[in-house]
Amino acid sequence: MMDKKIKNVFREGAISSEFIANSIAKHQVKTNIGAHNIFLGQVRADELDGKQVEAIEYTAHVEMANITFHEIREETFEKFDLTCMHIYHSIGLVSAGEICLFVFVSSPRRKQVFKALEFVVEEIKAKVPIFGKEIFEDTTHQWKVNQ
Amino acid sequence: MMDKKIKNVFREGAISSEFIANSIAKHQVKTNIGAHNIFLGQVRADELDGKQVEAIEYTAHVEMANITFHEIREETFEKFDLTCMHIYHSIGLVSAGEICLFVFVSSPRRKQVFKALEFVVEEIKAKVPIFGKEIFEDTTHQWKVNQ
Amino acid sequence: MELQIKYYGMLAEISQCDEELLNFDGTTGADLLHFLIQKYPSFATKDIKVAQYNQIIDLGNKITSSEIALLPPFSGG
Amino acid sequence: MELQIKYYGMLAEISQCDEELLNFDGTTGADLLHFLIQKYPSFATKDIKVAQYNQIIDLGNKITSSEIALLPPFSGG
Repeated sequence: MMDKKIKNVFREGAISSEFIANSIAKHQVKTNIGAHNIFLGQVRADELDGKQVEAIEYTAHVEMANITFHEIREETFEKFDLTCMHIYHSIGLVSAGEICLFVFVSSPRRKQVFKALEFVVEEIKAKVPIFGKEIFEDTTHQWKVNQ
Repeated sequence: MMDKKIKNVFREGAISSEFIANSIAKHQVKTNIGAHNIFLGQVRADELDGKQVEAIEYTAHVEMANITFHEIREETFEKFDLTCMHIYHSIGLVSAGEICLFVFVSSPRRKQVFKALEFVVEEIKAKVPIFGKEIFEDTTHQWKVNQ
Repeated sequence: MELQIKYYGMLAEISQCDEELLNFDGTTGADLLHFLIQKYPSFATKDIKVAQYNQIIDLGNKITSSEIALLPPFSGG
Repeated sequence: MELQIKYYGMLAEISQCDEELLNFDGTTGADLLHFLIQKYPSFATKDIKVAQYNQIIDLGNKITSSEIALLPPFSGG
């Protein structure tokens, strides 16, 4: 996997359920796969001082982020017995209730996919330079910080 | 959750990617959710003595299976902080490459969903009376056994 | 007593029926298995669970329902 | 030397620009941060990472690239 080109992980705006369905359907020709595990990050309408989050606006150091996503992919393929892996992250505005992160791992057997998916998601949260601005209904905002 | 009616988890034939997309889309109104985790079981075209599995025919002790699915749901809701959970399993014929199991858990935060999903899938494999007959291209068959 | 026995998966393939009525004069799940192995000798090589009232019973437990399910190893998912 | 500094997220909000050219005569990442805090005092309260060549550097390390990224805490996903 070491010579693969750096892919662009970012998608403008929310990730639609049709996009996810299409991605699942494409794997039906890979009949050595027995287990898929999918993580979806959804924008929460958190409350702060009685105001609700309406959307998150994502920005990123795009070049560095794509390189970091690539490194996370390589490391995950080395650590776990996976058939394939796909990562998509939103950039720009994503409304509350919409999907902003889609991670998809597949393997012949189920044991590997759970650990692999959790590893990928934690790595993304910790290492990828993406910045979320939570926008409230009154157009004020606060900067999100991962825990 | 204790008074909920026993649901029918079974779906005739394969679970389509459109059905999965529809299920994801329905959760966009639940804006307290921050993380979804989805497991999909896919029928593998395993080889035995040079013959390939073309499909699995699932049968079940349907009444007992639905009760057991219900008990697994109850126990999972008690153990983990989940907003919702959905389980669908195929009955009848599912071809290689098609989806036969769809488990969907959602929570405000990500930490809970990974553990909850793995728990549910392992419980299903161990406790639910479902029986898979692997049918080869030459119409011979063997009975699948979970590991 | 008269029991309605339901067979699942590979067991139904061996018995060549999904269910049948049988007269059983034993007491426990183990007695029932022993009785059925006489009828279907290849049951002896299978890992079989006995269920009544939609629950698997320990083989030492008493058969109290008139409807019994015979379950081979599970393979859902 | 002349550095092109790129600001991200809340840091771009404070600097009110996405990037700017600055003359910097220090050596390390720590020197650079110290220099920028003089220009933007509220940077002092932020948890800032310095990156060059698309990699985060330890603050004790030398600035060797003419293009530097200033990164606030990550919040992807």
